[in-house]
Amino acid sequence: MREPTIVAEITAEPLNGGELSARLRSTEDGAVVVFEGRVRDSNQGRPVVRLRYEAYAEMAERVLTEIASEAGSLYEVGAVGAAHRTGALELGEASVVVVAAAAHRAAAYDASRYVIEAIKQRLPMWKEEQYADGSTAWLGERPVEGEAR
Amino acid sequence: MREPTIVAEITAEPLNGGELSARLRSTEDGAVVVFEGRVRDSNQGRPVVRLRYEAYAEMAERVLTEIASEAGSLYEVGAVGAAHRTGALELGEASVVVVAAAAHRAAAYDASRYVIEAIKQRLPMWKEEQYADGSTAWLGERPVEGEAR
Amino acid sequence: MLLFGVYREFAGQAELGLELPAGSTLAHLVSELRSRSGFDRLPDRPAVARNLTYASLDELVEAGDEVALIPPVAGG
Amino acid sequence: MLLFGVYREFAGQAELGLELPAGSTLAHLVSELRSRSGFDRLPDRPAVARNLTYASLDELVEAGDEVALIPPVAGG
Repeated sequence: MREPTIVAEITAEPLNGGELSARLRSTEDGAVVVFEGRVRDSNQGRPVVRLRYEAYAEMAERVLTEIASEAGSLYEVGAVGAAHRTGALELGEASVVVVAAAAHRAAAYDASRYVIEAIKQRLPMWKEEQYADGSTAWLGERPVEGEAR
Repeated sequence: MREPTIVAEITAEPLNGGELSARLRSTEDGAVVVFEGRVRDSNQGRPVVRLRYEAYAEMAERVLTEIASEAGSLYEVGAVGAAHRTGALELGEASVVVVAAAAHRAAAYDASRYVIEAIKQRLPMWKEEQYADGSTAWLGERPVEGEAR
Repeated sequence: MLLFGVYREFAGQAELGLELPAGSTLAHLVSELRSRSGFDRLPDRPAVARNLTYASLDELVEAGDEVALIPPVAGG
Repeated sequence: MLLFGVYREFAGQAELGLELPAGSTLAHLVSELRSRSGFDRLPDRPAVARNLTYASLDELVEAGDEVALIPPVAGG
């Protein structure tokens, strides 16, 4: 078995799933799954005009590396990469990108899903939504549970 | 609920998952899953140097459209796109790309997986592998089963 | 009828004309084909498409139908 | 200690100095904080990180530790 390549990044720069995929995959990988989370134009019925992500950057890089490494141990993959954006994002921009490359598709899907679910549960990252009426709100729907800490 | 956008293509041109994704997603979609099948450098331990895909093109376009539409009905997605390449492919090139865009990630993953599994089961497409020693073989490991016909 | 992939290699050609009595089914067509040289490796009940759709072997073949033999597929 | 997101708004600032007696745990730190104005909305048992890792509230706080309060997360 290959030792999987692991990449984890917290960045204020625009994300590009295709670029991360090209960087990570090799010709041993028959399957590549790219997940992109993008800024939606509404949340629970309220029109959103802009988002701002704030990270506990130093810890977030460490947690994201841990998450990607866990996926790399749990599934037979060649590479797992995850990048999360910070700062102000416009509608439609990618807030998170996860790439999993594997010889076979089941492992690529499973690793990809594992990473995004873990990001949602425990990446120290917060989101401030800005609405059409100018008001803002900190989103924080997922208290970090004991088992995820 | 939105009527999902459906795209299905059989093409001899190189595939580009990022481009298909950009064409399909809207700002209503918070999650985009791009699956790419790529030519591996080996199959069941035998080194592969090149592949050739052959389709029953007219039927394949129809079947691929059906598959993408089924995924669009089964899951709450905004768009489902699938493209399969034909002709000669080099190692690392994408043979198939599936894009699923949805408000929420579970539907995007499920639709993506549905499409690639159905492609493997019933898309009228064949693969001739060429090996390092110059020999070739038609791959055909999945007889189309009664329930998939 | 149309032949693809490994089935085409049985025939050495991609298209084949077959004369069948009126009232023949796709199963009759397959068994007629299996009696020809090269086609002994064709399965008893291969997948068959009629007019671009997978078809049951019980279906009748009609004049003008586009019939294709579908070897095990390998897309993806 | 470090404050993020909505917790930072409780304090009106991103960093806060706290004097704690030797032998204090993270739970002591949280209860000290909850007695301050603005922090009545802080949960009983918020998630806490010590030195960049999620920590149990039973853990002792030591001099030089980087402690952060982690509001419910919203990455992805």
